[in-house]
Amino acid sequence: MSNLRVDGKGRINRDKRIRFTFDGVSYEGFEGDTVASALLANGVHLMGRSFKYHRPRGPVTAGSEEPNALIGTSRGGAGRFEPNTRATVQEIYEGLTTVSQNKWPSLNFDVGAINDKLHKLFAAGFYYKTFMWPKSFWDKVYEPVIRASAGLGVSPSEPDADAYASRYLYAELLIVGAGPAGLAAALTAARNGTDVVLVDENRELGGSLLSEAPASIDGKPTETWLSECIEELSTLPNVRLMTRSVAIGYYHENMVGVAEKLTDHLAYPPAGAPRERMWRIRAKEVILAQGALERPLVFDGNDRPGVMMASAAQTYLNRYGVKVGTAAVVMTSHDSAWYAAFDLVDAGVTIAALVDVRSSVGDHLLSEAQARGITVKTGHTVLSVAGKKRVSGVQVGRVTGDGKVSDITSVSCDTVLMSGGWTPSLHLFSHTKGSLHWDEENEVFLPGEKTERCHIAGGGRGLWSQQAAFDDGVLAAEQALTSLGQTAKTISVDVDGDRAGSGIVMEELPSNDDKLLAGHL
Amino acid sequence: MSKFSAVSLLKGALTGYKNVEPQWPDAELKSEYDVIIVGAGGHGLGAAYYLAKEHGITNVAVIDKGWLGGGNTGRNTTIIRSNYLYDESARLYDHAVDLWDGLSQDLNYNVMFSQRGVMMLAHNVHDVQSFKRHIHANRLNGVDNVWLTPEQAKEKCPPLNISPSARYPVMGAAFQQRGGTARHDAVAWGYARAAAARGVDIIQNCPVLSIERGPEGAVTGLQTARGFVKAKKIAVSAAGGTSVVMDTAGVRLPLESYPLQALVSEPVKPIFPQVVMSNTVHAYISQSDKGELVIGSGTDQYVSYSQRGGLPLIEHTLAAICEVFPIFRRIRMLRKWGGVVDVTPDRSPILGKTPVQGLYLNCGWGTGGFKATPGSAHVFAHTIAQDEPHPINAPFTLERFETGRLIDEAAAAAVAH
Amino acid sequence: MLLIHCPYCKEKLPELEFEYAGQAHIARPLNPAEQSDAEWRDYLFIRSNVRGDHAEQWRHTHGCGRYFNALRNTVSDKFIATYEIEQPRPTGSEEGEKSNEQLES
Amino acid sequence: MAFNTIVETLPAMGRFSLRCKRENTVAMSKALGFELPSTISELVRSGNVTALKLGPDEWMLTCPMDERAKIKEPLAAVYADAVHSLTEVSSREVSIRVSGPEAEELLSTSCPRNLRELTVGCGVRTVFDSVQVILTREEQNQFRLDVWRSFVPHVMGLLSVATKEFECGL
Repeated sequence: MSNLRVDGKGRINRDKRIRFTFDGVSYEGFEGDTVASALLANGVHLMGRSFKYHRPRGPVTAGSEEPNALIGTSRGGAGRFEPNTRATVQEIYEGLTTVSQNKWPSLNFDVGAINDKLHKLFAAGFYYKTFMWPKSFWDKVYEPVIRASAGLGVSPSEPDADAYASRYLYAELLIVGAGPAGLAAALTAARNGTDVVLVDENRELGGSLLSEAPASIDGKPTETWLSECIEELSTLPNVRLMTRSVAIGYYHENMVGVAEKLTDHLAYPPAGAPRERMWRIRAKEVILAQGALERPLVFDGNDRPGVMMASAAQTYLNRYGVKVGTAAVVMTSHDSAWYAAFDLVDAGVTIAALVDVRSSVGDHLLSEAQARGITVKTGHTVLSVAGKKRVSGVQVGRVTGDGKVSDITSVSCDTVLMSGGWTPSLHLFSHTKGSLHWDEENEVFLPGEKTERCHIAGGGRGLWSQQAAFDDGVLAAEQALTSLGQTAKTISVDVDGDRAGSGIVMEELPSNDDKLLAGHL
Repeated sequence: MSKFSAVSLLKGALTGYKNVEPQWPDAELKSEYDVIIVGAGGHGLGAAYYLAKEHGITNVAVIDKGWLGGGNTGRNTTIIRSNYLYDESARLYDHAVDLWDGLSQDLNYNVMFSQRGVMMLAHNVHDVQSFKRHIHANRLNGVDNVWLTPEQAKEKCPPLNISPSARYPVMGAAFQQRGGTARHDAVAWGYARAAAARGVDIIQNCPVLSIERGPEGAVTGLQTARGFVKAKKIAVSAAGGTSVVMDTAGVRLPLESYPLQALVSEPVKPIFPQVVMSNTVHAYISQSDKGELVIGSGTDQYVSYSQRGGLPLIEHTLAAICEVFPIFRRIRMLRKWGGVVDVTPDRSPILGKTPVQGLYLNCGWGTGGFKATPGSAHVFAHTIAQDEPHPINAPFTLERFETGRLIDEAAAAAVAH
Repeated sequence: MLLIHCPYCKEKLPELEFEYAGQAHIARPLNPAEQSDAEWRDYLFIRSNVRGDHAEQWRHTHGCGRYFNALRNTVSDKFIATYEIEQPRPTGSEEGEKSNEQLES
Repeated sequence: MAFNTIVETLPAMGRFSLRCKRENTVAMSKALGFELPSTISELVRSGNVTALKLGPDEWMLTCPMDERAKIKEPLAAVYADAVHSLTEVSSREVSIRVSGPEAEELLSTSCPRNLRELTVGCGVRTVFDSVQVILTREEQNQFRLDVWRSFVPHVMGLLSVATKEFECGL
C-alpha cells in the first residue's frame, strides 16, 4: 500500500495510530482521521458501488454532503451495525469495523455491475414503461426481482444495543456552523454577554479555516487565531459550544433540532453513555452560517473513483495531511479550484493539467500557476475519464466557438479534481418556508423572504471569501443583537492573504457527443 | 402517443432515445370546456381519464395551481386497503382495490401495484375486539381480512417485536392480503398520460381564482390566473385546498385542513415484506421498492395550510416505530415532509353533486385518499357525466351532514385513516 | 412546535402544554328544539377552514387548565393574538398592533 | 466535574385542591388566615401551610399530614357563605425533590419549559415527558415535582436514566 501522508500537514494526531478494518482488511490511520481520509492515505479510492448501475464509487467530498462513499459500520457485539454511514464523516477508532455496500460477491468483482453495461435499457423510469405483461408475471416474477435489488446497505438485524438521550435548551442566539461567519458571529455576541449556543457537525470548530486557511488572521497564523478564538469562547460562561452536532430540522418559532453524536468516535465509551443526544433548541434569534457546497461538473465518467471535488482534495490535504493522488488533472469553471491546485502542488502533488473552461482568468492566477510550473489549459474542457475502478487519465479538448470540442488529447493522471463553483447551503433555511431568489449575477439561489427570526451569514449569502464571511458574521450578530434589544459592540477580524474568487456556472461541459446524457439519465 | 413495452424500451435503447416524446403534451388553456376538473392529483386526473374512456367526454381540462401530482398524491405513504367497517365504505374502497388490480395494463403504465398485504396491529383488548368486529363485517361484504395471532404476524413480518413484555405488546393483527402499495408518482403520471392520449388538456401552474356562477345559479366557468374559462361542469378535487376553492362558489363545507407528516429512511436491502399499521401507537410503515422505509405519522392538532409540521409528532411516531421494530433504531431518516389533508367530521369522503348545478365535489379523504384513487375517480367521472351519482358513491353526499346519515369510519381510519 | 401565549398565565409556552380545541366563537343555539336540520349542520359541522387568519380555541391543559381563544394565520402558523374566552375576536388595526406587542413580549 | 445532584421522593404530605370564584377568595383568605396568592405560579407560605396558584380559580394547598385539619376546618366553616370546592388529594400525588448544581439541566431532559424563567419560590403545572406535573422551584438549585402516584415509576425512571447520562460525563 502506498503511503500518501504529507509530513507537517493536517490536524490529525500523529502520535496516536489507530487500526480499523474495511471489508476485512486492516488499515492504519491516525486519531482525527475519518474512514475516508485514512483509506485515501492508504491509496484506496474504491469504497462502494452505485445504487442502480453498480458503478464503482469513491468519495467525492470530504464531508456530510458525500453521496458515494457510504459504508456499513459496527463496533462488534450484537445490535451495533449501522448501514449507509458516510465514510467521509465517520471518525476512526480502535476496533471500528467497516464494510462496503451494494456489491456481490465482492467490491472488486460485482455481478450487479452488469447493469452498467445495460444502462441504455434501464433509462429513467424504465420500470413504469414495462414489466406489465403478462399480468401475472408482475407479482410472481418482476416485482420480487425489482425488490430484491433495492436498497444500498443492509438493515440491522438485531435490536439496537445502545441508549439515546434528549434535552430541551433555550438560548438567546443559536448559531449553526462554526466557520468564519459563525465564529465571527459567536465572538461578537459572546463578548456582548449574549447567551449563545454554537453548533457544528464536525469534530473541530473552524469550518473552512481548517482546510483553506488564509495566510494570517489579525496578524497571527490562522491556526493560532483559531485556537485563541475557541479558547475565548469556551471560557465564557454565556457560551455553549457543541461539536459533532448536526442541525437536523428548523421548526416553528425558532426551534432547531440538533443531533449530537456522543460515542461513535470512541473506542471505549463510558458505561451507560448514550450514543446520541437529541437537542430541541429554542432560540430567540438564529444565525445560519452553514457555508456553501462545491458544485460538481458534468462530464463522462465524473463518478469514477479518483474524481472528486477540488475543495475535498484540499481538505484531505490540509485537515488530514493526505494526498488524494500523485498526479491530478483539475477541471474547473471557478477560481477556487486554482487555489486548491496550488496547495496540492506545494505539497508535492503533480498537476498534470489545470483545465479551465473559461477562456480567460485573472492574471494573478496565471502567474501563480506559472511560478509552480503548472500546465494551464484555459478555454479547454475534460471530455471523458479513462480507467475502471480508478481514474487513469482524461481526454482534454479545446472548446470551439460553436460549443464543440477540438484538438483532443489524452492526459495521464490518477486523480481528477473538479469545481463548478459554489451553491449556498440553505437547507435549514428552506425548512422555515423562507423564499429563495435567483441571483442572476452569481447564478445561485440566495435567501429571500424570511418567516422566522433568522439571519444568514457568509457562504449562505453567496459570499465566497473568508474576509467577507467574517464581516458578514459580525453583521448578522449585530442584527440579531439589535433584534434582541441589546446594543452590540462591533468587532473586526482582518484576514491577510484572502483567496477571493469568482467563476461561471456550467450546466454541462461542452462535448461532441449529444447522446451522452440521454443514455445515462 | 406510442405504447410502452419492453420492445419499445429496447428500440429506444438501440437508437439512443432519439425519438423520446413527452409523456403528455403541455396543453394551452382553451376558452371553453365541457368539464373542468380542479386539482391534478390522482383523483382529478383519474376522473378525467374515465370521463374520456367510459363516457366519451374528451373536451376536458384538468387545472392545478402547482405541478401534476405535487399535492397529496406525491406526499402520501401509498397504502392501499379496503378493510373499512361500514357497508358503504367497504363497497367504495373495494371498488378501488378491484380497479387497482389491472390498472397498469389499463393505463399502459406500470403503477407497481403490490399486493403485499396490510397488517393492523392490536395492542390491547379494545383493539382486539374492534379489529375482530372489522374482520367479521368485512367478510360479510366480501372483503378479505383475517385475524393473525402474534406468532402468525411475526412469521409474516419478521422485524416485528412480539415479546409480551414489550412497551406496545402485539396481541394479534388484522391482515388484508389484497392490500398493499402502489407507486404514487406513477399513478399520477399514468393517468395523465392516458387521459392526455384521449384528448384531455392538462394545465399546470395555473391557480384557480374563483368558480363563477350565472344568474340561475349554475356554474358558468372558472376565473384562473390565465383568464376566464367557460365550462358547463366543474368538478373540484383539490384535497386540502377544497374549502378555499368551494368558498368562491358560495358553498361552505364540513371540512378542516390539517398538516400531515410522513418520512422515509435511507434505503436498505429488503427487510420489511408487508405494510404494518398501528392505530394505538400512531404509526405505519412499509418498505418501498427502492428500499426506503416509508413511515406515516399523524396529523398535527391544529388546522393549517403551511405544509410544515411539528417535531413532537415525528418524535412520537419514530419512538413508536422503534418500540415495535427495535432493529430499525439505527437506521437514519432521510427526509420528512408535510401535506395538507381535508378531514370530514365522520372521516368519510364527500363524493357527489353539490347544491350548485354543474358543480361536483370529491373531497374529505383526510389522510387516506390515495388508496381510493381509481375507485373514487371512476365513480366521480360517472357522477359528472350522468349528473347522477354511481350507486357506489350515492351514500357519500354532502347532504348527509344535514340528514344525519353519517358514515363514521373514525375507527377504521388507522392514524386518522 | 408552536409557542403559545396563554392569556391567563401571561406566559409564552411550548405547544406540548396545550390542546387545540377547534374553531372559536361558535355559539351553541339558545333554543335547540327550534333549530332546523340545516342550522344544526352549520352549528355542528360547517367550519370556516380559512386560509388566513383563523379564530380558534386552545386549552392550556397542562398549565392553568383554561380554554382561551387565539387568532392564528393558517398559512404561516403564526399567532396574531391570544385572548380570554369571553372576549370578542380582535379586529381592526388597533387590535392588530396590540397583538403584535404580545408576539414581541 | 463530578455530578452532584440528588433525586429523592419526599414523605407524604397533606394536599388539597381548592377551586373558588374570584369574589370568594377574600373569604377563603380570611378563613385560612393568610392571603391566597393572586397571580398564577405564585406560592405563598404561612407557617406549615403553602398555597400555590395554578389557574385563574385554582390553588394547590399543602401542609404536614397531621395538620390537615388546619385547612379543612376553617374552610368548611365558611362554606355556607363562600361556596368553594376543597378536595383532599393527599394520597393522589407523590413529591420528588431534585436538588444540586445540575438540577435545572437534569429536568431539561424531559421538561419542555424554559426552566430559567421559573423564579425561586414559584410553581407551575407543566409536562414532564408525557406526564402532567406540578413543578416548583424551591431554591435556585432545588426543584419539587408533584406527580400523580401511578406515574411516579415512569418519572423516577426517566430521572434515573438522566442521572446516569450526566454521571458518564458526556
